[in-house]
Order: sequence, then structure tokens, then C-alpha cells
Amino acid sequence: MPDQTHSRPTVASVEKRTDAIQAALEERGLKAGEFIEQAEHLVEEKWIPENGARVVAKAWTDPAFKQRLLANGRDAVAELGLTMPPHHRHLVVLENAPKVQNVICCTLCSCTAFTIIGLPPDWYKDLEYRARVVRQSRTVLKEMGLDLPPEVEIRVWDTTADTRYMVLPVRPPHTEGWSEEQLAKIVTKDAMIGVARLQGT
Amino acid sequence: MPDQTHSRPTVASVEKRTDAIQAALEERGLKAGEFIEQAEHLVEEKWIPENGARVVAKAWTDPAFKQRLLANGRDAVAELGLTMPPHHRHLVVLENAPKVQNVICCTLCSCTAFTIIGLPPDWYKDLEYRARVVRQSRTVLKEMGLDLPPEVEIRVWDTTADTRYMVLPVRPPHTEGWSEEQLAKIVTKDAMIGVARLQGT
Amino acid sequence: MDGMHDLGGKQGFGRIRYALDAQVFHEPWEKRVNALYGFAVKLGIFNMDEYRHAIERMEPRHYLSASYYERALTSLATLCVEKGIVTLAELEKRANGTFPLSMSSAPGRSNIPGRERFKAGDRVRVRSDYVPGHMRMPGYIRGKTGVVVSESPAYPFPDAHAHGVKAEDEPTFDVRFRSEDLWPNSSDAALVHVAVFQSYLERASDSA
Amino acid sequence: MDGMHDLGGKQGFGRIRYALDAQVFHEPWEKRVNALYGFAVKLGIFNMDEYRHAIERMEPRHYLSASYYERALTSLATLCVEKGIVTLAELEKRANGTFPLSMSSAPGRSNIPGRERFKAGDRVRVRSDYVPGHMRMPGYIRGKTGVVVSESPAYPFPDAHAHGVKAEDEPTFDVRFRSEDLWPNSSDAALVHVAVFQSYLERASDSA
Repeated sequence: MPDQTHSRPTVASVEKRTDAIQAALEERGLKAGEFIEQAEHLVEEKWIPENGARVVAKAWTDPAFKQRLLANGRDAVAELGLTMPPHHRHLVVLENAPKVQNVICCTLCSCTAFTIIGLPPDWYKDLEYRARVVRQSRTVLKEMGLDLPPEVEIRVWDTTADTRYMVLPVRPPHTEGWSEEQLAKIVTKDAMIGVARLQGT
Repeated sequence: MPDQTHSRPTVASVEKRTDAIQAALEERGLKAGEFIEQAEHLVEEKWIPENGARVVAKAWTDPAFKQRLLANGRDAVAELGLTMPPHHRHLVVLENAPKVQNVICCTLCSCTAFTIIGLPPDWYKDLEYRARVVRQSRTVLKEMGLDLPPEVEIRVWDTTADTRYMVLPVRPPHTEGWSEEQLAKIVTKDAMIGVARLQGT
Repeated sequence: MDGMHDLGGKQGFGRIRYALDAQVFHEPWEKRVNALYGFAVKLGIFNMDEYRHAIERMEPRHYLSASYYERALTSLATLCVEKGIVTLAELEKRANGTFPLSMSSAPGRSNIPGRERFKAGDRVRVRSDYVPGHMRMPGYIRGKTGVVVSESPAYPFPDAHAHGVKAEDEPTFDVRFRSEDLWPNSSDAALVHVAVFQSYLERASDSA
Repeated sequence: MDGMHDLGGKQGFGRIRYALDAQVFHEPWEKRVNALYGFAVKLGIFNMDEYRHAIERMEPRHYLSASYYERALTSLATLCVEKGIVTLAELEKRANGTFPLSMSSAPGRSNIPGRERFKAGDRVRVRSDYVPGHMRMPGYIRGKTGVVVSESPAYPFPDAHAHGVKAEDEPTFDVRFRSEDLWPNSSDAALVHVAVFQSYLERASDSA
């Protein structure tokens, strides 16, 4: 929608604006380009939902680990070699049950435990999800394909501080006897955000 | 600012959209064009701040009229041949004093007693005025050129129903002996909204 | 509804675009839009509460980026489509482009039962009501306490009138609030008066 | 500040743009922006609270129309200008066009004196605080009562940390609210948990 009343000289494209700030930093000897390459590696290879999936699979198969995970998420994921940024001082793991569905959001910005469950998907950062999921949780989940029976209690968690959350989904009954590796393969980012349940649960 | 994520087929210009709805009404035998011409006449010749200026000048010179005006604005302006739309059922006239400044706004849309004080100016309808004048009244007035001494009490009136307001400014002392016609000439729309005072007051 | 239109007290906006010789209209189409919505009201196609609500129902990004008269245009077109006067397809064909309309409406409500009559000087509290439909209570007074300064004649109740719900007309009360009570430690000192429908109010105890 | 970013519970938004294979990034520049603001934080040019607040300070129309990564870009550039790393003129020359930055900052504040320590099960009320600067209290819990479910380690207090104001680190408490208490008769039934800084909370009487 064009703004009728405030049009002025052309706003540079977001791409050109990104070029400008990157070049300005480079010119001051700050190696922005190098950092971008490193970050690309982190985003694509390290901060991936497969991390959280390993955590979930271990929690399903190792009751003592699960207990430690629920007591102190940050320490427990470190056992699997997973780290969190210094400002994520706390990881709270939210255990789903057949009649309990936990859902994560961030109404003020778009925070997540991104080193564990991966960077947030586009819809998580959209104004629609941020505005609506706290007030219209059941409706929003239904629109997203998760039509919960009325007896399921919904627990929304708004990431308004630097505590981070992840959802521990219910283990599908048909996976009895599966290895941790097999189990990890069925755990999705959306299930760890809490907007989806795993097949059969 | 272009929306990066939701671009689709081109939105028709506001002008073309206006043409479209006007033509659609015309085709159904509703004489939109005729009505537009009449409305143009009303807007330019009838719903003008000179109406309110006459009301103010009379209130300054006729104490009995002023009393009736403050008691029932709608009836009192009718004495001067001024009318209000049926849904403006009530006109409240707010009397300024050296230490009282009344200010009108409409935070939810942009309502005014437009048949009396004229249609609202652009800034009255802007998001800035609507958002800020109720919370930052003194700051906003100062930005608009009305730097009130601290001893002046500010009274804001938010037009959230179909009661309409107009401000009765303080009569400048140098106008003693002036005729109603002379007085009416110095009364401005902004003074009747309450974001300005008349010279010398 | 707690919509994007409910701007009173919202922070982050810049300076007022103020000029001594400010204009009402900037483009000829604006005058036409201003006339056309009045025309539709006069014809009885919709009423002023439906008109205001259809503006509030605009997609929030669209609401905020649109000019005042683009909002009027959007409401006019939305209601003409909803009332069956014209189809969106016809409008878009005529405009030779897309014609963004407002989002759909949620249910309205009738008057609050057992509403009270107040007189000047009464202390009143604004109910903490949340409704999905139209409402003329700005969010900044929700739950706040003030003093009645005057009463208006009865008007159609907007929460009902914008939705075709039956309701009794009811008076509005001009209620005086201290800005300090509305935004403690975070406003310029002022008395802020709001015209509040009877259904939004309850009597406040003196101790409140 | 009661800014445009405070979206929780705001009505009028449409359906979620949801897809099973949703992407994190849509354009290559988005990855660069995401890296660059992290780079600036790592270099100590600004901290995460300053970063978040500079997003919140965006002109409201710009905030609402911009994508997530355009908001990140705007905050990064605003803070680099405010910290004296680069001038707006240089950025606009390099970008060959205007480069809209965020609005200026208002003062921050330090911790609330006499703040209390709570434990799981305590009933707490969120203070009705209004501040001109940064704050991590979403408007929808202001003045509302809930129950503490857990406590976090101490963090920098954002109202101070975003403004260079000295303050003690303080814990946050995950507080459980009933959606029915947040939006009476106007929400889906749920327990809504919010991580609330100690300074925003006071003990609630059991009768509340």
C-alpha cells in the first residue's frame, strides 16, 4: 500500500542498505564479511533442529537424563555438547502430555532457543502469530493444522525475557524399541515450538 | 517502505479505486456524481470555520447567548441558523479562561463538529495527533507553537461518542468595542479546536 | 476490538505535521470519497457505526499505512460489498488492480444489563470489557476511575449498532480522568475527558 | 514504552502464514543482516537490550510494514549511527537512497527499590508501570494477577541495560496467568506464561 502523504526521496532497497552498513563496518577494519561467512556456517550446520531432536530422543529413552533436562535444561543439553549463547542463561523444557500442549511464542520480538531448536521459521516472526497466539491459542493452532480436542489444556509461553523454552513432545506409541537415532529423526522444529504434535500422539 | 514478504498483483491507485466505487454506484442508478457536487458546495461554502467564529463572536458580546450556548450548544447555534447532522445530537462548548486551555481530539477516528468549526485539518486526522495529544498534551501543544505557562490547566476532550465539542476562546483584550462582525474575523479553526490561542490572550 | 485504530497514548510517534494554513483535502479524489461515504449513509446502505467499524477492521498494516481518506474509501467499498451492492470482482475489474478491503466482522453485543444512571460528580469506573466487535471505549481508559462531568442525550449503542444487533439507545457521560491516573508518572499533567457510553461504566466506590 | 511492537492480544490480524516447510530466510541479504547484528553485539558496539529497543523505536508505520530482517537492519544501522561508528550521511551515500532509522531514545530507569523475592506458588500482580524507554513487560499483563511457577538466574535489567543506566541484575519469574483473567470473555481458554522481571512484580493479596 503506498503511503499517500509522506512520499519523499526514494528509500534505498533493503539489499542496498545492507550493503551500505556492511561496507561501512569493513572500511573501519571490522571484518564483517568473514563473520558473515562464519555465521552462515553456524546457521546452516550448527543451529539446527536436529540438536533439539537429539535432546528429545535422549529424554524419551533415558529417564535420568529427562529428569536432569526438566530440572536444568541448559546444563542437560551441554551433556550432549550443545551450547547456548551467554545471554540465554536458562533453558526451560516444557513436557507435553496427552492432555497438555505447550506452545512457545515471543509477542514482543521473536526470541527462541535457536541454538537448540534452530532459528525461528518465518511465521513465528510474523505479526499475526505474535499478536494472536496468546489470546486465540486454540483457534490459531487449529488454523495451523493442530485441531486439539477440548480436553487438552493449552499452555502458552511468551519469551519476554532471556529464559528460553523448548517443548518436549509426547513420544509416539508406535516407536517402542526404536534407537535414539531413529527417534531423533521424527522430531520436528514445529513440534518443539509446540504448534504441531508428532504422528500418532 | 515496501513490504518485502507480501507483494502480489498491483494494488489499484486510490484514485482508480475511488473511480471504481463511484462508477459502480452510478450504474445502479444512485446519483453519486450529483451528490458529490452538492457535497463540494457544502464543504466549501457551508461547513466552514466562519460559522463557529460567528458563534464565538456572539458569545463574547451577548452574555445571555453565551449562557444558552454553554447550557445547550446545539440549540444555541441553531439560533444563528447553524445546523448539525442528525447523529451529532449534542454540542458541548468548552470555555477557555486565562488559566484554562481546552483541546479537542478524536483518538479512535477523527470526529469533529464539522458543520460548525469546519472539516478537521490534516494534522487532526494524523496518527501522531491522535496518539499523542491525550498523553503528552503540553508537549504536543508546544510543538505546535502554543507554549502554555505551567499555571495553565490543560483539559483534553476525546470525541469518542457522537457528542461534539468546540472551544470558546478567550476574547483578546484589545478588541473592546469591536462589532460581532469584526470579532468573528479573528476567530480561527485552530483556536476552536484548542491548539492555538488568539493573539493577546 | 483491541485494534490498530486504538491509538490514544500509544508511544513512538513523531512530531505533529502542523501548519497554520493546514488543508482538509490534498487530492481531488479525497473530496469524492468524503462525499461518497456520506451519500451511502444518507441512502441507508450503512450507518456511521458500521462505517467506523469497517475502518477499524482494515488489515492492521493497511490501516497504519493508509491516509485518512484511503481508510474512508476502504470502509465504503467493504460495506458496499458486504451489503451486496457490488462485488469485489466488479470493483477490481473497474479499478484495473486489486482493491484491498477490510477483514470480516466479529459478533457485536447489546447493552449491559442493569446499567446505572450517573449524575455530574459521580465517581465511575470503566469496566474491563473486551469485545471482538465494535466498541467506542479507547483502551487507555479501561479499568480506570474518573468523575462524571455531564451527560448527553441517548444515542444508538455502537457495540450493537455497528453489527445490526438490537439495543436500546443510551446516554454517554463525559468523564474526567486525571492523566496521572491513566499513565502514572508517564504523561503531561492534564484533565482528559472521554465520552463514555453508559454500558461501559460502573459506579466506583469512593475509596478507589 | 507502549509501542507498536507490543502486539500480544492485539486484534484485527489475519491468518498465520503457515507452511510445514517454512523457511527462516527468504533472501540472501537477510542472512547477512542476521549475522551483522550478532557481529556488532560480539564487538560490544551494542547489547541485545539496546538492539531490541532500537527496533521498538522504529517509526510505527515503518515497524509495521517492515519485514523481520528489515527491522533488524534498521536497529543495527540506528545503533551504529548513535554510537558514532558511522554517519547517516555516509550510509545514505553508500546506499544511494534514504536510509530510514529509528526514532530517538527516551530515558531508561533502574530497578524498582524494595523489590521482593517470590517462590513458586506465590500470587503476584504486575505493577501498572508506564515508562518512556525500553521495557520487557507486554501490555496485556499490566495490572494483572498470576501465579509464579519458576524462577530464572539473574539477568541485566532491560529497562536499564537498553539505556546505559546502572542497575543490579535481577531474576525473572515465569508467571502463569489464566487467559480468562487477561481478556475476560474474550480469549480461548489457556494458561499463558510470561517471563516477568522482578521489578515489574508485587505480591498480590490472596483475595485479589
